[in-house]
Amino acid sequence: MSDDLARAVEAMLFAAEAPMREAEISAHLGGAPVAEALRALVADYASRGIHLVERGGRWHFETSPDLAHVLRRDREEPRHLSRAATECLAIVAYHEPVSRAEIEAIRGVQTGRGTLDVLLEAGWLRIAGRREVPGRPVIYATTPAFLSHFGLASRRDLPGIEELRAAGLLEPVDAVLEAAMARGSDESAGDRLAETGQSA
Amino acid sequence: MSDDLARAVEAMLFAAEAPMREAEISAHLGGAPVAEALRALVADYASRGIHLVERGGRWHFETSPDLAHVLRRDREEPRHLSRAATECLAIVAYHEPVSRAEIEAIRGVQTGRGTLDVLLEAGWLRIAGRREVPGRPVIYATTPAFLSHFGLASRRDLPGIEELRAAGLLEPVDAVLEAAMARGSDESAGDRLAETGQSA
Amino acid sequence: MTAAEDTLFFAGADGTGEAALHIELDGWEGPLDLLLDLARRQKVDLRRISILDLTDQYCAYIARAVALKLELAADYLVMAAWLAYLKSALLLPRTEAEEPSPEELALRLQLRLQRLAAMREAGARLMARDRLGRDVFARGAPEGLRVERRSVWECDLYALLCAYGTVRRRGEPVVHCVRARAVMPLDAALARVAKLLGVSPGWRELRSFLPRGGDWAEPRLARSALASSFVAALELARQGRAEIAQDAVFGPLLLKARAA
Repeated sequence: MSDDLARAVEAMLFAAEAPMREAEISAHLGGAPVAEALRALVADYASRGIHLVERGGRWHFETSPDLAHVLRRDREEPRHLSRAATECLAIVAYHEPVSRAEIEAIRGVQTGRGTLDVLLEAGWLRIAGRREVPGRPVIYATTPAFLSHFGLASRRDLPGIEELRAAGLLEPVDAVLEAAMARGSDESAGDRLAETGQSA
Repeated sequence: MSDDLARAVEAMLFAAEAPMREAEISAHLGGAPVAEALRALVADYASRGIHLVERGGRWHFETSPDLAHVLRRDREEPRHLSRAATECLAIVAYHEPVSRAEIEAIRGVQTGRGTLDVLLEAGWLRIAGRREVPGRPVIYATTPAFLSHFGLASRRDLPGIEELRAAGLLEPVDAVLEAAMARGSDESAGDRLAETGQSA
Repeated sequence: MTAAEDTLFFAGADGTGEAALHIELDGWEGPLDLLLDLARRQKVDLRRISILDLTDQYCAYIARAVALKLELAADYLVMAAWLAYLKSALLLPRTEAEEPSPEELALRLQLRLQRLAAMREAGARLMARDRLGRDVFARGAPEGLRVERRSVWECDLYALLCAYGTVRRRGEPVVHCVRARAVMPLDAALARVAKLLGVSPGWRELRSFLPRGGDWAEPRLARSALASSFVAALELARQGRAEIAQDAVFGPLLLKARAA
């Protein structure tokens, strides 16, 4: 392109901080008529990644609408699920469908709205309707994405209460800890007890 | 132009708020190699009112320099740099990294703290660490913003830097002096002294 | 340089000379700056400049400034003195082993002027370039690129089951069972020791007062009996009903009823 006027219009619209009226552009260029230059530029840019457009009588450059996606970049950030959210998820998985009030009753702690939102956003919970009781609370259930993330064929694969107990997951923390400690320091604990016996 | 990658690069650089490294551009486009697209765009825009330029490894669009007179109107002139600041900037740019003492040795005058501050604040200089000599003085270097402000692709483009280097004018006086004295009284030195003698 | 020249050789040409000189001195950033200006006036390559001429010009300039009673910064005067010394050294016959030689000093000054001139030139060329924001312009209103962060939540089945276990445990009513531990209460020990003391005339070891057999064989109970009996013995001694003796450290504690 060698048309100096069009080049000047092009540079001006590029550097402008706001869209410009044709008259403003012309005034900046000593009153030269710029309609022709604008038309030429629109044609020049028609197939590029940038378009020259007129909106409400003002001209500006903008990126081509079909490229909106390249101007936005998604970045995935792995984050650990909070303990509260993990507990809520577990409760829904074992008791679904449940309302928030029921989750709170089981957890024994208030559950922030944000906690359930995180699980909905993660795609692991869904809203499964409303419970037909006074207040019609929303009830939650797990999703197929939940099953596949945790490697479960169905909810029936979740270990039952007895299995959890057998795995030590239901024992009070103290008891589990003590057992672990005793196992961990067998011989030294034995020594210590023998000693105590003697000194008595 | 129908190359989708070039269109995407074009739109991205157009929309970006700051110059972008080739690697950043590529990352936004899912890691696609963009060197070819950048080259094509530079060529596309070479004769337009906007140019695609590389400054210190970062790419951005800017208006063509020959249109300065059209665009400069009613824009504020960027703050006028004092002579001291201009000299400091030149010394850092041509000698970087340098300490304040080294700047002062060349200028033959103390450099007020404010002079360097102005350049640091303008974003043209940065503190580039400390020189590992007694006193560990802070050393200064230029920034990518310096290169883009002065339209330099890299420090190699500093005006006359090759000639200055060839003439030994970027070396400390002591180093050059030693070499000159070692050569003894070659003809030029002889001439000079003869001249000096005459003029006395 | 013409403007500087005018002011330098003002010689009262336009009656404003004094003020001009004063302003001009403010304008020079130190002696080196002034020297460079004077050197430029020689209109020769800095490499061919005459140090002697330069010295004369500088000293003349400073002398004039002093005559006008302008305040001169000390470093201008120091430079003047140094240049006068340099000139004398260059003109006088060489003295032996003078370090550094006057030629070296002259060369050093010349090199410094070259470097300053080079940087001044470079600065001017830099400032004359097409500058962003003055001659060339970046996009006025960029849309900006957005990076949207999306959280990918991490949790595994084990963590899920542990969490459920925690919830269930929390839900269970907490029952604290405090098992009564078999001990010998102090009252019982007191009664027992007092009774046994009453029926035995001489010294007896504390341990012989302890009950034996049956439940008392259990170590923890035996220990409790020993501790309580010891405290009982101390109490009886305090009341003046018993005497306690121990012959050696950690030796057996002996107990005897005290004649009332």
